[in-house]
Amino acid sequence: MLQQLEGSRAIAETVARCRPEVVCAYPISPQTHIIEAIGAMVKDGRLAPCEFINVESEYAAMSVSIGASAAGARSYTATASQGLLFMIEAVYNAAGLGLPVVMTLANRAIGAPINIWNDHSDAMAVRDAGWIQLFAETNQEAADLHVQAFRLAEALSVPVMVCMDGFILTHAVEAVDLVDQAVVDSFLPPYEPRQVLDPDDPVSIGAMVGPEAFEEVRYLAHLRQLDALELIPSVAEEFAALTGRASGGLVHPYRLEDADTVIVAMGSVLGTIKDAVDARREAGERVGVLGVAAFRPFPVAAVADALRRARRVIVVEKAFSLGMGGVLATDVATASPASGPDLATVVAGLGGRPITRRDVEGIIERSARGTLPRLSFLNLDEDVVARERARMAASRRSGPFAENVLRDVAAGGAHR
Amino acid sequence: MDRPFAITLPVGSSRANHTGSWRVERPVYVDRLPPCNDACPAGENIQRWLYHAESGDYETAWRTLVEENPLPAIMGRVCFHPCETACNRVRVDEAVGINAVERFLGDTAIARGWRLGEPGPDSGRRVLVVGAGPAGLSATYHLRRAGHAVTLVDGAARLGGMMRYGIPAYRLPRAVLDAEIERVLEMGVEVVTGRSVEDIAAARDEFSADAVFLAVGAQLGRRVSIPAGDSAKVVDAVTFLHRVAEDDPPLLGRRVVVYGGGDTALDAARTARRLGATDATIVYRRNRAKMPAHAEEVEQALGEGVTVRWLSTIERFEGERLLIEKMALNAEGFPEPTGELEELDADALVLALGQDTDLSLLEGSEVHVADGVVPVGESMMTDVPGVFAGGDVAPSDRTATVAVGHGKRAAKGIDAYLGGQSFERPERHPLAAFERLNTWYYADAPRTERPELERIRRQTNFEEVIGGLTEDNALFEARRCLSCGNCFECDNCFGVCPDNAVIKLGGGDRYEIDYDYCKGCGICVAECPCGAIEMVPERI
Amino acid sequence: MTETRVHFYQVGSFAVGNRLLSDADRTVQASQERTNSLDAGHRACQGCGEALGARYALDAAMRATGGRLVAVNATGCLEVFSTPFPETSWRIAWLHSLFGNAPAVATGVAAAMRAKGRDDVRVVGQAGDGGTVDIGFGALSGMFERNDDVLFICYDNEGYMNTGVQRSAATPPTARTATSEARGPEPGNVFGQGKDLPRIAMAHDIPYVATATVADLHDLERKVERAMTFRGARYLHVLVPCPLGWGAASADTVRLARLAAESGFFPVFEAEHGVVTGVRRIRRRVGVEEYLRPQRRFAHLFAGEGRPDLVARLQALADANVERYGLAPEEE
Amino acid sequence: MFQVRIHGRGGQGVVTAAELLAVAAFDQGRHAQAFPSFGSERTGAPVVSYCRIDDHEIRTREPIDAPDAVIVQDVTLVHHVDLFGGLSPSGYVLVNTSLPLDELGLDGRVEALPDGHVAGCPATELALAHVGRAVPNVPLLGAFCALTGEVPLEALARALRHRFTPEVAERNVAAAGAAFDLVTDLEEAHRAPTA
Repeated sequence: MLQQLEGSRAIAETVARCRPEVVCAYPISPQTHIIEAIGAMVKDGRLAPCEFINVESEYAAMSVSIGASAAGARSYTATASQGLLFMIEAVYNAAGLGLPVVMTLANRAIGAPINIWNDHSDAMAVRDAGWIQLFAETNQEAADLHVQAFRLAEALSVPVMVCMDGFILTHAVEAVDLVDQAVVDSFLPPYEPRQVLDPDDPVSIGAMVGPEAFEEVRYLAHLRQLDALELIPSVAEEFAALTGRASGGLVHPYRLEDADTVIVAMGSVLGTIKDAVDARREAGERVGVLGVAAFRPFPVAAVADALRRARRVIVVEKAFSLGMGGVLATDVATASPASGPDLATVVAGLGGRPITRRDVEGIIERSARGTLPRLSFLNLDEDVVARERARMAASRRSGPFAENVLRDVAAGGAHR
Repeated sequence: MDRPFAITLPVGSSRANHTGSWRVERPVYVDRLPPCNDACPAGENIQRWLYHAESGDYETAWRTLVEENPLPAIMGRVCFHPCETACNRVRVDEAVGINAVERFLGDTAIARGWRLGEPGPDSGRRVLVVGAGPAGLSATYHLRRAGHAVTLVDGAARLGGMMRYGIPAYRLPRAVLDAEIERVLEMGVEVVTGRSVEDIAAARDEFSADAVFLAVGAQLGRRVSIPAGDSAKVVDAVTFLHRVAEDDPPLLGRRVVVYGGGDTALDAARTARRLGATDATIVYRRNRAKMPAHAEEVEQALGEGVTVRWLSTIERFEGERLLIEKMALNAEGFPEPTGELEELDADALVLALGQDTDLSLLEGSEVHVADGVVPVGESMMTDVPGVFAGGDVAPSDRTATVAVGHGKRAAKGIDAYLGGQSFERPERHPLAAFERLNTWYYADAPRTERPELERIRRQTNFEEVIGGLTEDNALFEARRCLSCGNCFECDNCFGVCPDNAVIKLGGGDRYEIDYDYCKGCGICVAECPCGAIEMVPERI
Repeated sequence: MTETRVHFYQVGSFAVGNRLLSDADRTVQASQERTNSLDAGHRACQGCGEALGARYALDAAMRATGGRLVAVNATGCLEVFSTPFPETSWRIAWLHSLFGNAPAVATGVAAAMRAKGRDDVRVVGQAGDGGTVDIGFGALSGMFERNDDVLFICYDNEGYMNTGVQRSAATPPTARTATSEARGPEPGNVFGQGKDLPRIAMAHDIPYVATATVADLHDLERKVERAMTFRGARYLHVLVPCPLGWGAASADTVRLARLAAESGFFPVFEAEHGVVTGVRRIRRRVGVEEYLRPQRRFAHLFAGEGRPDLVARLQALADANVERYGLAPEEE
Repeated sequence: MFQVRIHGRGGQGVVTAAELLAVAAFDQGRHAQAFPSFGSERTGAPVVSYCRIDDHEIRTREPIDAPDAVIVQDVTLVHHVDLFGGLSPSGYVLVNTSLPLDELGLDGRVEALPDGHVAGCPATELALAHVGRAVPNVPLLGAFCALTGEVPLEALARALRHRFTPEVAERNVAAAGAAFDLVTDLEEAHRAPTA
């Protein structure tokens, strides 16, 4: 039954239907509405049995989740941005211990300068942590992905992170069809841990592993990620059979059938990009979109297959590796067929800067004209950059970079 | 459980890692010689019988005790307990009241009618024991245990020697004496009383003895020449006490002076008080610190109204007057006359200046006598094969306990002699010195004093002065034992090992070190209360 | 009177056990049936106080809970020497996650047990002083504040021994560590304000806080048992000498713990709901010097002319403890 | 390249020994590399350190599997650790012991070494006598100089003076010298009958 819901609310309702037994919360924008709503459900007894724990930091939030999961409880938490970085040691640890924690990441930029708005820098910072990272395009998909996330995590003993764009999705109110409790229950069996802390069958979990076995441990974890490449599509298909919705899976191809130009992206921006593609298709251009739904494990084969006819590939991504360039783009390049389409990276939407249909059409135009550089930054204010560069060249002590830029922007060097 | 590789491990798997390879020193359990045992002239295993007494198993304690000494009720009264002087607990609070517990065990044994063990299988050999004092009785007991027949001959009417005729009844009730002697005799002994042996060789033949143990004691009071008038009443302490024991006390009058500083002097003075003397005065030529008598005897005598003239010698005894010369200690601590004279009223003078042995029975024999005593070897054998001597006859401190020890050693010597073997003293363990103990673990506990008869009562009768411990007190006292040098299963080593490398065997079997895991840290040694573990370098 | 005397025996209240005591009156460690939560074959140094303290505490907790126990361990010596692949020395359900998060992980375990209706399973969190007083402090305070049902045990050896003896907030003043060398006019660790975690724990008003040492097993076990009678956050701070870090003979581990308590340098007490309810009074008081001298980390206080001024300041710390908790022996 | 493996226990200065040897070789203008075996072992546990000495730059970072010399700092390791694994048939063995070597029960690989390539040295006693601490590493290095000739004693002395305070350094130099003399005498006595 479709309802008009805030994204966070949809997540909270769906997570509750997954019957988590321990939920940990430490507030950080834009994740707060999710945990507030779950907290309320625990308080009023709608979600039971469930321990809702207000902790003193994200580090504790992930740590509590680790303990709960190791003790056999279905565990959930949510965070964003700085919070993810603050818990990063525990994020790696949960994966290393093979604990199927599910976490919502309300994607947000990382400071300094502090910035509460959306981009994907946080998710990219933990891409090597050993978690499965799924990106949602819509609130419907975000909600559905949580049900699949618990199923995947527990089947594989691997933690899963559902990434959804902060504010853009979390705070957007739109129609969502929540999965019925009965459907969730049939889809998601009770948690059967692969290992558990049990006085009746004690084990030591978390040994120190030396050079003699560490590589094998790591390789085994890698193999579990590769297993996930098999399992993610089948779980999505099973979910689709129950709900009729094509949420999840590895990739979301859109109008790729004869496309010679393909835009690759993740998350909510895919909708905007599809609009732009539709517009360009109207104009007769053979343009398509490839949404990457599973970023880790990275679906190399699926991406390669999707791009096999493309002559130009444009990766639009909301994060980059300073001093190098696109992060997603690097993975796409690795996956690209040997024939080697031209690949351009457009870094866009950093710190919440809007990405419009017109922007995307502009990118497609420039690509078609051959004027799109291999790496570009959407709507970059060249004047501001130039003035700061000049100032830095004039004096080695030019003052805080961010403040200077703000001053320039305020002085009329607006980015458009 | 389907365990993830390497990260999750099955419990206790580290037992595969034998950390014993780290060790360069290893702890080893030892039994050290407790100072009480070391000091005991009778060779009692005091620590061991206390160990049994601690658990309330008095019979086992008593049986352990009488392995070495068949007269615990007597020893518990008359022994001057060098064990307590040596006791390590002195340095914690006070010595353990070993003597009191010994008496408690001895009395309990009498009360419950416990009997000594059966004699050993008959060896077909006979031993003549001359003298039924502590040495003779002890030898008799140990010889019977070894299966040898014993003929026990004594010149007095009754057995016991100086225990009967020297030690006053207020210190050793005769019922106790009789009971313990009777128990030895129950093992089957041919007894001949009232018969003085005059020729040792002849007696050996007469009784067809394969060996002789000579233990006639020192029954002759030593006399010194003190100028005395005809009317002066002078008697030696040995005779005095002997007659008191035979219920035939000499009349000494109301003012009795005893000359001497040993325990016999005190016995004489205290006995005189009990016989009605109003003034019982001891004259001794040195000071109290130099007095050979045991301090607690002195204390008890003073408590009973006996007075002492320290640093005094008797010059003359005339009429009812003693002339006394004051002495002073010189730089070496020896008394020297000062020329200063005093008078002291006295009805009688008792000389307690030491005793001599009557060795006339050795005249004409090959047995060598030197300085009034018979020199003996390790096995108590004289220079005549088959003739052994002990107790006051042999060079010694002349206490009942020493005599008991001599009797035991002589019995072993005789047993070896009869078996054609050479006697060897068993090897002694190294001493459990105080420094080896970790006394922190011992709870603070004062010694339980044996109740003393009210002083007023003991001045007038021969009732026993020192009472016995109640069972509770005896148990408490026994548990004050530090068990020096001998494991008493306190579980400390088992508990304090960081490597779980001590195996508790339990049930009196103590512990074992598990050298597979012991890293040789030494904590068990450091924390063993009684010093029963030591570190030794690891051999390759 | 007589009756109590008969119950007295040679080493009654201080030694591990005694053949004369009933089983109920003996320590857990005296029993052949003890869990040996930390078993043989671990790789701790010779004479490790932490190995000893951990077995003491956990075996007692196992008895108190009837074996319904899960332990969560912070990174540190105890974790490293007990669980190097492929061997673990633990005989109980045990989890190691990270250095600074053991209190929170323990909270998670307890929450899981509660959610699953397994309230009978109790949770112990444990760490060294680094994992407790320094890097785990925030998580521990959070656990206290929420009053989560966890007994957290700090095995305090007063430094980062796992990484080679560096200073922690629990390192005493003047002690030499690899990051507080015995050099200059103020050698060794600084005289800071200290970070008295038991008192900080008390300030949270949690149900139970206690200190103990490996030198008094009866006291330690009793406190673990007492702690297990409460629900909610509990804290036990156990002094565990480190032969390596303290520069002491391996055989002296228990002795040093005893001297720490008997000098008043390490106060042994317990508190309930923020109020001190009991102290272990000093039995034979010694000056701090007797405690400091056997330790090489304090050798600079006694070399050459020595630093009597610094020893006096340390004595003043001990005296302040004696005063604060009323530790003086009965006769004083 | 000359490769040395040093066996001892945690706390016996095993790592320091390898470092000192490397500094002494460096003092001679040679290339040297010292490194420990990293592990979680604690005081008292068997540990190993390594030293490579060469006339050329040493680039390899491999563990040493086939040493040219083995130094045994603690003889109680004999039956617990494979001390002589991979030892070159023409290699050297130096053992800290005050016992005659034939009483140690060393294995056949040692017996098969060339004459004069095996020595015992009472290094713990020498350390106690000269340095006052039972750390046998430095005397063993002095003995190593005598046994192998790979590094001169003077170079070791300079390495010691570089590392320790003057007083401690001189005591260590004396300990190393005493060990050097002991082993030199041993070697000469060994050669005497054939000379």
